[in-house]
Amino acid sequence: MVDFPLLTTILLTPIWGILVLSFMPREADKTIKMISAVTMAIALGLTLYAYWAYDVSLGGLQYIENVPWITELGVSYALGVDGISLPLLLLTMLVGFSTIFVSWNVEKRSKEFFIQLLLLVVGAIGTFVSQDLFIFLLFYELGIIPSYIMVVVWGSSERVSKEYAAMKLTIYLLLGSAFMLAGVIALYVNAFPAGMRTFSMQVLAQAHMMGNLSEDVQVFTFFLLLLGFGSTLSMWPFYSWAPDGYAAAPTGVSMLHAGVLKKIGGYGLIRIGLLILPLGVKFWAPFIAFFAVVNVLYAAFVTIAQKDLKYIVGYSSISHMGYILIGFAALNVISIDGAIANMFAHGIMSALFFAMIGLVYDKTNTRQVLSLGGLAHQMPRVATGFMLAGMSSLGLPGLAGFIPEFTTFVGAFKVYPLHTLLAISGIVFTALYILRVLANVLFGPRRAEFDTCRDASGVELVSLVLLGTVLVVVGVFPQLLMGMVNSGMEPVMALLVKLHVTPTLLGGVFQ
Amino acid sequence: MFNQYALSHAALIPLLPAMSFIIVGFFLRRLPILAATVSVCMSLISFALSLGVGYGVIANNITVDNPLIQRIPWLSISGLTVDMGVYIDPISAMMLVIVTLVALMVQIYSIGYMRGDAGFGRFFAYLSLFASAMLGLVIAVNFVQLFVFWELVGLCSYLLIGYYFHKISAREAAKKAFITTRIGDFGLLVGILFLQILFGTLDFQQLASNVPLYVAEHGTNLLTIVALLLFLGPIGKSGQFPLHVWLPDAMEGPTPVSALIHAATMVVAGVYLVARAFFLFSVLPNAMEVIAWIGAFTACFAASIAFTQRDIKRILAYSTVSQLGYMMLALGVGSVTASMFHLMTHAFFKALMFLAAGAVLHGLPNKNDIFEMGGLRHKMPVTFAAMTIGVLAISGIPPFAGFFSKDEILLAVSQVSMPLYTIAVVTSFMTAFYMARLLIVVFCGSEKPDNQPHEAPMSMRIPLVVLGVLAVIGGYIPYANHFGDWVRFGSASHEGLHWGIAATSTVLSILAISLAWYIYGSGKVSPDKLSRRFSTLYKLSFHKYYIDEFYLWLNHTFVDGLGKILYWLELHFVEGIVNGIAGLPVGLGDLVRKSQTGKLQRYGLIMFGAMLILVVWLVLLSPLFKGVLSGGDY
Amino acid sequence: MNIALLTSEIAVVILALLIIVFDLLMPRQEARRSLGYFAVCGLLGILVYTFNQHGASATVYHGFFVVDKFALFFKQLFIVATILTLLFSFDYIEGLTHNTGEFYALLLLSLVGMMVMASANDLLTVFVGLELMTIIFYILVGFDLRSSKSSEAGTKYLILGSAASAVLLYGMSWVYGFTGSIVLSEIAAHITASPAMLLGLGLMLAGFCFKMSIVPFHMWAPDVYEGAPIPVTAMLAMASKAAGVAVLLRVFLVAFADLQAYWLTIVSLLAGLSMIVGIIVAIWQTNTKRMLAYSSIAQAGYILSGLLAADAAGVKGMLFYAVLYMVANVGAFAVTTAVNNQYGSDKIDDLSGLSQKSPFLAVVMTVSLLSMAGLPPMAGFVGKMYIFMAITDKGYFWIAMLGLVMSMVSVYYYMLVVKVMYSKEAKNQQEFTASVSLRIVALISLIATLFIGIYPGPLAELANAAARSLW
Amino acid sequence: MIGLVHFLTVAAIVFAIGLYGVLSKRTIVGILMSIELMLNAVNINLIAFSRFITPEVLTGQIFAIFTITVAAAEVAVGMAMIFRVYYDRNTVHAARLDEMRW
Amino acid sequence: MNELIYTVAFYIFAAITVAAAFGVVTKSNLVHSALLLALCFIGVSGLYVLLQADFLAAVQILIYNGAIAIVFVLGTMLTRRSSRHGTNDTEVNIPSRVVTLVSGLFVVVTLGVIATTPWHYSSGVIVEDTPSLLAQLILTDYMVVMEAAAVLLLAAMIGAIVLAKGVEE
Repeated sequence: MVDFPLLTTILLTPIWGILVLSFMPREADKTIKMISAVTMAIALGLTLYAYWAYDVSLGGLQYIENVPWITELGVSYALGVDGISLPLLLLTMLVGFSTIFVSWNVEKRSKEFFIQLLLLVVGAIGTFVSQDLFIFLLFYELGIIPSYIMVVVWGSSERVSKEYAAMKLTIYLLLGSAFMLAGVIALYVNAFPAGMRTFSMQVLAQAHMMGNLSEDVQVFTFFLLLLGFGSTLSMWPFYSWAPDGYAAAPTGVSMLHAGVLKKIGGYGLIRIGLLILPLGVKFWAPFIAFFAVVNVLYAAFVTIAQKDLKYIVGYSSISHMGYILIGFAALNVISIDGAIANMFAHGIMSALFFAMIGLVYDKTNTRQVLSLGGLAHQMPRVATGFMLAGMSSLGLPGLAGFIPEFTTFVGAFKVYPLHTLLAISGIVFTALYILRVLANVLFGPRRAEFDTCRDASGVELVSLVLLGTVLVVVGVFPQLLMGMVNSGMEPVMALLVKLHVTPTLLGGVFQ
Repeated sequence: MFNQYALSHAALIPLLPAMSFIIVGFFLRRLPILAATVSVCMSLISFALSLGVGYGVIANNITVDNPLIQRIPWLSISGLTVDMGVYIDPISAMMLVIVTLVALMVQIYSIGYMRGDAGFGRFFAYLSLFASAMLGLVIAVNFVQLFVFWELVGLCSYLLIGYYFHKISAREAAKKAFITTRIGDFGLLVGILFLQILFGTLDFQQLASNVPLYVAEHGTNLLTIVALLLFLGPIGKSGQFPLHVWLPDAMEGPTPVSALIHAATMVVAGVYLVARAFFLFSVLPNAMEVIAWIGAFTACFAASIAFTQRDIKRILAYSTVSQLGYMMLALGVGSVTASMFHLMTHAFFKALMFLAAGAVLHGLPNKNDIFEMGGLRHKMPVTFAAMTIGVLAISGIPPFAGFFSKDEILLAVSQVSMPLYTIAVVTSFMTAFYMARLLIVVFCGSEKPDNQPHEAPMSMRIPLVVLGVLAVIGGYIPYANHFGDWVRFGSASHEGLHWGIAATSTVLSILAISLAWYIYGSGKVSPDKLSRRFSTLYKLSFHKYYIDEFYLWLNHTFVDGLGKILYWLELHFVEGIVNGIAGLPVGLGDLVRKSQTGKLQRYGLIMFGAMLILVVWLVLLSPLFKGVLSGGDY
Repeated sequence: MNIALLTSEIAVVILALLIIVFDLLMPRQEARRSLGYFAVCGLLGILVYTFNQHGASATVYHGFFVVDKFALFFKQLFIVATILTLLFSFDYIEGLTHNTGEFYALLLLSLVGMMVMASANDLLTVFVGLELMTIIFYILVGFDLRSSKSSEAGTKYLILGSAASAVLLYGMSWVYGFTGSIVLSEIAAHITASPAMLLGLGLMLAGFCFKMSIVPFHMWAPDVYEGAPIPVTAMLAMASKAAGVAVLLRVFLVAFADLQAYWLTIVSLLAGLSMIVGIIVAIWQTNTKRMLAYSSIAQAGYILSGLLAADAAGVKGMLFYAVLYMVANVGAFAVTTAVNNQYGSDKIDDLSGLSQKSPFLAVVMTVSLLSMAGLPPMAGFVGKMYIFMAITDKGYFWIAMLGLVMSMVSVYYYMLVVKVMYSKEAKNQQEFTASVSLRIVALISLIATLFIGIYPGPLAELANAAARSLW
Repeated sequence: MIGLVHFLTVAAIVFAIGLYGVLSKRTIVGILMSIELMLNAVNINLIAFSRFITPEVLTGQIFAIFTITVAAAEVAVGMAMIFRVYYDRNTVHAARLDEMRW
Repeated sequence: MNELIYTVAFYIFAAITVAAAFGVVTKSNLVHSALLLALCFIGVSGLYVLLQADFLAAVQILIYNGAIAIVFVLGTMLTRRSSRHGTNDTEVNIPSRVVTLVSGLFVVVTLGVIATTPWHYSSGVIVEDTPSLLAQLILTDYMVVMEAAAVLLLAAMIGAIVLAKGVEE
């Protein structure tokens, strides 16, 4: 069993799907969808197996595969997952699987659509399973161009035109990635002398231990990475692509972007930032914490002023990223545990949210909060989905969102009491806007104009049931997630101990 | 036997309703009878188990100092372990009984009250969920568990207030309830985090043993802040001033919900929390003082609003706020016993009154204004009796339940602070007055001609009777059975009635009832005239001191305003910068491409110009050239 | 005197002459496509033969002509570029002119010029090779006799190119004058930072930059690219530029290596400027060829920046990049040709609805453009990484930074093209046809771009060996 | 004593004049002539160097021969091109060749 | 004495060359320019003679004066009716002071370079029989170049024909 290349199989399954799809006739709409669904189902099943079979007590990287790839550069096709990446991989699969069904009603040029959708998923899978920076980069940008095309072709223009939004998303992310690439190059060149260079994340993580990376280099390099991953994660002030992008994108793309692709930023900060450049992280952590608070509050307030459902979720997801960031910035095991778990929880939640918005939009042809109302009458199932997502979003215990946020706060509060306090105050504003949305969209008097809208049924229910179940199950049994995440913290712990994280600002209070 | 089983399987008490929620919510939503049966059965078993637990507590001599605790790990990561578990001591056992009992009663009641409602199954699912969450809260072993269920009851409250979601008012009320309590939860969460940071644990038992040590070592300053933050939670949940505004609005929910959640159980969660965390509060005199004053003020303040309200449920709501203030006051002066006692009696009589009010509303659909009712005692005798018992109980007329508990509170207060005692007594007077007003206006006087009232069906009457009985005997029996020996903090305190205090409050209550009769019942004085005479006061009271308006204004001005400002900035400034940066290469590109004139000699010029610059640069760099220029020779 | 080393060049010349002869012998009205196939087959044979020359690193004629891995690498690059260009442009050329035979012959002769450049080891050979290539390109650019744009482009190229040649030549004369030799290695032996030497160096740099269309010596490129027939544009972009790179590398790294301190700064500025200008101006273009011209200016900047490393790693990056750039351009130009065959113009708008009419070509175009932009998993990404890693090693991190940022900006206008292909409706419902050979070329380009991007090892090794043979 | 420097000076001046001409002549023919001037300047340079720096190997002279050859080819192609332009637009003015720009 | 003649001859030829060149670029009449160009070439060939490059001098006269200058004259004649319609001289031409500045600066720099460079004068003997040495060199060492140049001439010829022939057929 050890020898079975599980991760490669997971990675290749959607790729096979893409290949098969490219040779399908364009008219075979149903078959195309079925193939996509089957592909993702297989991949999801394998991932679930991987998650189940992962030995939590052992921890560390498992399902390792390592094939030398470009030897002269020190690139190897190295795959492996640990407690940090496995939840995110699972997230990718869950959301990816759902998006297929959410996109079931795409009739126009469905072949192209599903090929690109799968490409997006492949990109995300690749980033999470690769243990080699080069392979990571290869997959990192894979999804951006398909996103562009999908937004432009299948998207919708509301406040801004879809062309504008798509371009903004693309260029923003790419510019961010340009800085990230520069950071990676700087890291690669500085980590080891010529001849011994490598892209292996594991080996690069040794560079710091060996004293190859001076603090200045780390600070500079991490700054570049921060620009890159920060914009992926929509860290303030690099977020402005997100709301427009989500708003213009077709539902499936919004789901994948907000749910999965965004998380690559957080993942990168931890995997590449923290594990490889700890001193750089330490230097920038106070800034990140500050930005995190701005993220939470600023975005929350902007959300309050929004009228379009997708913008609301868009800005709200920016706000939520603040929690991830502050968890990261606090640099202790609990908060980072929380941050990673939060990525998972937020991913599921925002995907569900977007899926529901998609359904509403499909059926009512509007996303404006003010022109909607009382949908719980006609669409109780959709309303349930909305409620689940909304409640998870505002951190209701019993749903996935709570424990990650709680652990984040526990961890961060020790280090940045003031920041965390402000961030926590965000939960009030989150409640405010989420409840407003729920109230205005779902509740209130029955409106005759929506009487023709049918409730979600058939394949439309897949995402609702799947993601909703995950929200609840993880909410009720958080150890399923947290145990996994925590098992990945071993290398982080060793680092953090070495870093002697000194609290800043009010942190001294507790000593 | 049974009590041993109940004790060891106390976890079932919340789990059974949870199961009922799942079954009803997912499978029986469209089958009202089955739904009701399932949830009532589950509640019944829960209730039985709770009784078993209660009995087991007494039988096994489980005291507050010697609780029975079961834990299973719920979350375990490096540096943070959170358990879920069962914490059984007399206080929680009492709560279990009360909650399951009221829940059971309300469910039975709802069978009749909600009959024919489209969302019948949904309603029962919510009720079950609520019962489950509330019970989970009660048996919490640590702050996280408490917080988890605390939030879940909040959710249920939200769902149930907004049950009639087609009504805009209900929808808004639900939202308001959630958000208002969320503000409190914010404090609670921060307080919990502080505790986690300070003590490294959130377990009640461990905290209880660590707090004194900490206080001895570090003093109380920081802890006081922490305690007050924690207290924000109860302020929100238990409708204390200034976060009380949601509770009256919460009456938009179906009346059984008001009875169960917004009178008997959920709203006392705050009180329960303070009692549960009393090991912390009790060592912090400053925090205690704040609690006491907030409680007292809330009690008096809410009573003064209840004076002029016309909506039957709102009056009851304000009275709930007021009574919760009492409980807080009792806690603030250090008497967990009094507070818990009052909590219990209050649960009985307030649930009773709400259910009675529900019966009234059931009989008179779409009428909420008490002044549109009147003379209902003939058509609705059972309801009338129930309401009367409730009013007498809340007014503290012996031997009804409220008398004993209120007396306990007044006694405890009087031993601590005279001003607080005065407020409490005045409040007691006011309570009796407005409750009597309600009773008189609704049930006495003449019938309104267009009203067609009818008595409630059997399923609704049974709970009335049961609760009515409890409201009568629920005070004396515990009192006689040394309630304070069990439900207490620290040493047992059981001093018996203080006749002076009891007499004072009783006399005042009777006076108040008489006054109410004089104004509203006798017909000798016109209430309208009175209200005109004291129009400023009347308006202030009627408009709830404009606090809602103030909050609304705050919300609109600051939250929405800030949102709008930031969004404006976002659109014009941030977007501007982004588009500006994006426009930079584009604009620059336009400029540069203008140099591409198509004229080849221009191209040549640029080319040769560049060549010249390049050459000059290189040549000037040459050391020889420099040497020659500076006069040296080579 | 080992004339065997010249075999490949001679073979190409013979091939060209044969084509001329056959062209004369064939009846007037008969289509000349067979000549094209003949040329392709011949070149394929020669390509195979060049692999035979590997391992033999030798110089002939007083060291004026060297056949080493570096030279072979470029020769193979040129030959492949020519083959692919020929393959995708049969239809186009036949529509373009009656002088098809001459066109093929001239193309092959210009190939000879490039091959000579790749092997040139002295200034004179460099110059003559360069002129051989350039002068033929003047003709080819103006080859579209029906189009006034073509003659305009030809004239501009001729005038500016000749002026640049004069400048280059003047520079060579100074270098020769100061060092007393025209052989690169001997120049290296006599070099000092004297004013005449630096003057010559500067003038030569300007001349080479003109050939490579480096800003600010790029002004000719957009107009010429736009006016020239597509295969010529393609060859200009791919091969002529690569030839410029080849001689630049040899001259600067063999002859002028000791003066690095003087020219590195300038090269870095030129490279940076090219990246910026090429990309920001490309944003405004509406003509596919002109857009590709600006893009090629930027690409030239990227390639040039590899020179900053001044070591084998940098050169490896440049060679690698030259190949992938060629591959990507082949794809882009093939699609442009197909569209031009259809609509008779090269507007970006003509690509409308391509994803519907020919999804395959749309994908090829997209992948090619994105490869130029340097997005993974396309080859361009790896190429950029090679170059930037090499120069970061030498402290030119800011160029790497600038390059990466600008490459992402460049995605902006590539995306505009992609948008047109994917979201705009086609102009008409006419069936889209493209010849088999064109499709094959497109497929080759697609596969090669992706393959190099995902598994760059083999090509990198080749480039590495070639780069090392310079030292 | 007339030496290398003098010849180089003449060449430099002629080259600069050619450069001037390239930028200022109005017709393509004129520009082409100016380019010829530049090439001649180069040749003077080459031959002067050949005479004074490498008198025994004549490298410069050989270089000059090839320069002349190339110049001839250039002129031939150039004139042909000029005829094309003239045929197309009835003008040989450099400034009229601005169909393509920006 | 010999030296004086040499000097005088140099200055004469230099003057002819520079003056004629100057005329070429400043005369607005193209035919005049072409003739002056021929004169300039003659001056240059004189300089070649002074540089003891007799063969080159001959080649210069033959090719430049005999071929190139003639081609120019012909070309000028043929395109003489060139329409100036639509050309606006003030708009089109680069201000001459800019051009002068560029050229002037270039001369200054070059002269500076000439003056400051330490030339490695050779004391070697000047080859007497240049043509035969040239022939030998071209056919041996410079054979590749020679072949390339031959190909170049062939290509230029084909190209010139194709271009000049036009599309009439």
